[in-house]
Amino acid sequence: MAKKPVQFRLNGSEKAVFVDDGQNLLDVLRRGVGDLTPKYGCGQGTCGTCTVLIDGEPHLSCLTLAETIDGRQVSTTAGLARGSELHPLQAAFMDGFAAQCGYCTPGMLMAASALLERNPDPSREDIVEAISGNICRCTGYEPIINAILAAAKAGGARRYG
Amino acid sequence: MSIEFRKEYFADERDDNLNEVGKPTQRQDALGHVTGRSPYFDDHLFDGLLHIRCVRSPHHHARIRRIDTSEAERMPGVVRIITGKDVPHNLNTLLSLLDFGLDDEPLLSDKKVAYKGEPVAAVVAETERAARDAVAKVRVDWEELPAVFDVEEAVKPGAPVVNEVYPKNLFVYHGRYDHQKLRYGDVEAGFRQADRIIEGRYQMSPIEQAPTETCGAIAAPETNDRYVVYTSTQALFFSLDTTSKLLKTPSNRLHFIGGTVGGGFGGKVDSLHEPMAVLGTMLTGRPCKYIFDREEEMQVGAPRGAERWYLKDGVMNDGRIVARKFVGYFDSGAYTRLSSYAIIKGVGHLPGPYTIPNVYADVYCVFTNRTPATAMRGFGITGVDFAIEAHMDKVAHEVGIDPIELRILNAYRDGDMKAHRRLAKNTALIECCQVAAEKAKWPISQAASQASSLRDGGGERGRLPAHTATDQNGLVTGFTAQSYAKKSRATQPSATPPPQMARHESAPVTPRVEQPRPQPVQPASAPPPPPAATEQRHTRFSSISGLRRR
Amino acid sequence: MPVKVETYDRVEEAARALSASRSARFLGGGTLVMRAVNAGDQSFDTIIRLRDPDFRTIRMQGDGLVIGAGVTMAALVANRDAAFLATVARVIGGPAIRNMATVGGNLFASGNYGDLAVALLALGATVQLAGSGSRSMPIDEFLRDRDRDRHATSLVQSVTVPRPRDPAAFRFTKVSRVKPKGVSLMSIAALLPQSGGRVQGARVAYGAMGPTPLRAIAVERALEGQALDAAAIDRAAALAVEGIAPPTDALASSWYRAEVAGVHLKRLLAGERR
Amino acid sequence: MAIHRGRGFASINYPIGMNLGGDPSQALVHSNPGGKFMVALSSIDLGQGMKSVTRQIAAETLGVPVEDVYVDTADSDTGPHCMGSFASRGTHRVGNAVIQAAQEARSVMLEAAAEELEVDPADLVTDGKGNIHVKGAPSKSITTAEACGAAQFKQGRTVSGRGIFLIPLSEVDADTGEMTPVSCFAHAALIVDVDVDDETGEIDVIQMNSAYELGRALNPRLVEQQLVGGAWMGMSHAAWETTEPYYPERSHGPLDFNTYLMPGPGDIAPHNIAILERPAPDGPFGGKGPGEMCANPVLPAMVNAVFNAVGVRIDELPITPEKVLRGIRANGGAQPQGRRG
Repeated sequence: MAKKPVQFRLNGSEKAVFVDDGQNLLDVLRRGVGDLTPKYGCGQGTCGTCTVLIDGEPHLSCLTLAETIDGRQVSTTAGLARGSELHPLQAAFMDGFAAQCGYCTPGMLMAASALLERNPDPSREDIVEAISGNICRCTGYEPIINAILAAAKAGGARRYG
Repeated sequence: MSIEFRKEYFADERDDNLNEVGKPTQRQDALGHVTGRSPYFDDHLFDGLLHIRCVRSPHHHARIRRIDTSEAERMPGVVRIITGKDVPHNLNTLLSLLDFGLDDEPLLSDKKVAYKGEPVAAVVAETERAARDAVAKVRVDWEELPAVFDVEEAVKPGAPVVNEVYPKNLFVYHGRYDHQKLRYGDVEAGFRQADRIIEGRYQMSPIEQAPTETCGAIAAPETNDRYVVYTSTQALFFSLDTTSKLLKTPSNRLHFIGGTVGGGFGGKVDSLHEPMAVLGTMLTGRPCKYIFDREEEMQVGAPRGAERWYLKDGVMNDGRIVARKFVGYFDSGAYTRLSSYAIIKGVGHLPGPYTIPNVYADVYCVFTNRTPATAMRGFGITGVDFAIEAHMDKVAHEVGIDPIELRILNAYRDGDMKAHRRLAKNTALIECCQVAAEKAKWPISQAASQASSLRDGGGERGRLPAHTATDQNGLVTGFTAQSYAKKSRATQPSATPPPQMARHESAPVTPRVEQPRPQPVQPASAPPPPPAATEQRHTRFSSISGLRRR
Repeated sequence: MPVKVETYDRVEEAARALSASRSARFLGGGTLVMRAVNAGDQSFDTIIRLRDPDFRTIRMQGDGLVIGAGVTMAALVANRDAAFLATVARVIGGPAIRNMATVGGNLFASGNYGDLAVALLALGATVQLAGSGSRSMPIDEFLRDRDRDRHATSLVQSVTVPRPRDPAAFRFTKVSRVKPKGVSLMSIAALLPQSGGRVQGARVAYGAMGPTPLRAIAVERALEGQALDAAAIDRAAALAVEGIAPPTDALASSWYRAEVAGVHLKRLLAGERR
Repeated sequence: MAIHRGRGFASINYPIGMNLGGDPSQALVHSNPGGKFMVALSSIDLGQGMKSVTRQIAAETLGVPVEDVYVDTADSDTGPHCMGSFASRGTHRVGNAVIQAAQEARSVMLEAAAEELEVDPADLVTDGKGNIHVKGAPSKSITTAEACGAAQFKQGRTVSGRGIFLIPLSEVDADTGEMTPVSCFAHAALIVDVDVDDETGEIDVIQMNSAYELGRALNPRLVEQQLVGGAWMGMSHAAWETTEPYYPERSHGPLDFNTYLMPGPGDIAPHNIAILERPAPDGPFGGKGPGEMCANPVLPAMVNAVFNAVGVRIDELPITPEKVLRGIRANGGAQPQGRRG
């Protein structure tokens, strides 16, 4: 099976990988370039744990044909913190105890960061809408919603990658 | 959303001035979670990783005439196809580790399947896609068998036999009965004495644990002829020992690593993935990953099983419940897994947190042609609590008494005798009822709001019933009791003291096994106190644990 | 068999490749095709991908809007000319799905999906197919024949939607079990143009009430020529499932769908928002 | 159309730990020469907070700041045996094992400190901030780092400890069910308010008020996580979830999160929680384990609320709009049962 070269920017740095036909972006990020922050939850587009930003907008990496990202910008949770300085969303998720098992957290953070980039002062309803494609089985969502509200107050709209 | 700590309750039983305990300390794993760096089992990369996918039964119940893997073996990327004959010890039951229950489930069936989705072969391939493609090429010659899905149908004479190890489709308890019994007092006498009888039937649905991370494991060859296994298990040594048994491999050749898991809720105890991944590695010499996809997690991964409960209460006009009878059916699916255990747990929980002088239960672990059930949050309790509390509401309505007042009236209190014949202590149901009512501004009577778990228990309520009606219904033959929970003739539950007492005189905590105490006064000598260490232990425990009153 | 990806820059080329192979699927936003790839779907071995930018444009054409099949739900929500469809596109999936799922793909969605197609059916859209058999057809016809495999090898290029003259004449509701973003237990779209206080040219469509989005013909007839008053609405609601056999699925039984279709229809027609 | 508000109540208790006992857990604690401690377990953190609660328990017992302790979970080569993370046994069983191990390590640390200070170890106390001093004489003190360093490099002592907790397996009488299930119980009572649409059978959860008694809240934020998330799961079990929507028929089983229904972020309702703490005599610092029981009262409270709202008893879970609607039809219409509070 022929491999195809794909070049893209991941969290601001240039990546070049060879992908298989039919391979999805989640698999390429995790096994191809070793960014393990997006998680596999369903491969069906129904859980949101693999959410990444492509050109700043949330996408499901499990449903993204890897070769279609050639020349595009991909952002993941690995690019949220600036060195050891956490993104306001990450800090708010910690302060608000918004993660339990932590598995949905990277997807939630990406969905939330896309929201705050677009809307730095979201209402509770806006937040509910923004995370509506992301399943959390532990928290009951309330701590996550509150953390995103807190991050917005703390100036969560910081652009990265 | 609001949360408040009602420190005024039971304040004299606590020391609230500890250094670390009771503090809202940040989680040790929080930074890893928010940076996406917490290492779940699948976050370990291996060069040359192979992928395992299973061939699954499309039928609910069928005999396997033949499995033809020849075409699949020729598919590109296929490294190996595994069938039942490749599994060194292809029969297990999870709780055999506790000597409870008979081996009844193969890792890969080669004779028959008893539920839709049961695995009969596994493909090990270079990519997940190649494994899936090859799975589609495995040909199985099936002979479909009649299936049974309803628990009460399954126990009727002539029903299809789901699980050959238990030909009546019922698990066998203590080598004696086809159900677990609870007999306390005489319910029939209680019903005769009652002003009214209130009955109900309750059905709990099968439920998926649905952790966001699906179940899985990666095995790889390690140096020194060992295998390292990264796993999502909820019980590391359960999975390790199960793997050791199925693969006839000494446990010290297995190195299991886990502990950071993307949710479990009970669904990651079954240890299906670890043995398969290690077997794949043994047969290929390469790292192997076996993980459920979401579809498998939803329908092949074991759910919280369905339960059906029949309740019958004898109630006085003032709301006192004088007799309660349960008949329960746990839908175990095709194999035992953990349902057998959940039933004993559920029976130990009856009749709920209430003091009722006559209690009876017959609870059955039934095999049907569906996905085997397993543990889930509240295992053995959630279903029957639904039944009990829905029933309590019915009783309150029919008797015409406020539902909260009915609970408080019947609530167990310190010193009361429970139906499993141990005294209640450390109870707090009444206080919970009162505080919940207060928060919701639900008015309750003065008597109810002044009741206390600490008062008015014991005495008459602490006595064992003068007479208990017993029977031998459901007696089975051909089974012997295993060591698990085996009734010995000795009066002490255990002849040997627990290991930590033997080893450490300064043990901070004594496991306090409840004992039947026909005369409920102060807790007497808890078994088995090591001589002379008692006083010191209490002191230590108090100072370290912050407990003030014993 | 491993999947092969073929990428084309022009819609005609992609259409030709698609029609040349029974085992090829066209990749829209990936929400259907990539899910099938991930699940190891053995019914196709080739993915046809198109990079034509025209495929993702929205333009006005007379009274209608020509929406490229590759336009995403998010793009539809963001387009001012398509405001009447934004209420529909906005309730499809979460934000990530809306950034991916396309108008063309929605025409092929089945089961609890395909809400946009329901709206397009009510609006009387036409579907443009590309390739050698390039042609247009009413969406009714397209959906009727969709699952008979007549178009499995056709590439949907665009959809032309007449814009309702009175925006209030178009209504849409989605009944779901999960807030804010469950899939459809049912969706209802209604186009109720009025002339002189009477409904003229009613089109009412359901989603998740059959194998494809379908028209509620009896309801349309009952409304035709009527004033939208309580009596007319009741009469129409009583005929909500006339000639329709709703499916049973994981979300609801056929019985339940039949029982509540009239309730939701009535609420939609009466303008009650719950 | 009418919307009917209803209130339902349920109260429960919950057994802590594996039924009948017989479920051991072990812990190993050791310090490095700098007085920093490591707890080695084979127990699992599923998100419930195993790593965090055992860390606090170890720090409390050792008498050192929590920052001086890290917990390593689940490596079978280094972590001693644990039965597993289930049956609400983690806090209770593992917590007790950690106490025992930490106590042993602490006593070695105090012996080392005593030797350095030339006092009787029985006279020493820790201040929880990294210092060990003579009771009543804070100036006569040594840091835990110095004590552990001395133990390692001067005295040749291992500042370490082993712990196990085992409740011996109870027998069960086959004829009466007599047994010792567990040693302690947690408790809860919960009131839920719902709105029921009598034309569609749809229900909305409006709010929950609850009281949970859980021994001791070893970490109030972890407790809050469990209770808030657990009540959500209870609500989900009550009115959304099933793998077999037409049980016992096997058809139409959901295969993804779109058809396996759970309440979304738009379905959640305010939940006002009160926490009561009656320490378990044999719990670590009195702790019980709130993880499982928090979901349980919600299921019956929800069906009871539906009855209060429209007079329909839902005896089969989940409470689907269809079951509610069929009940209303069977009763000839909604029959509200009257307001409570």
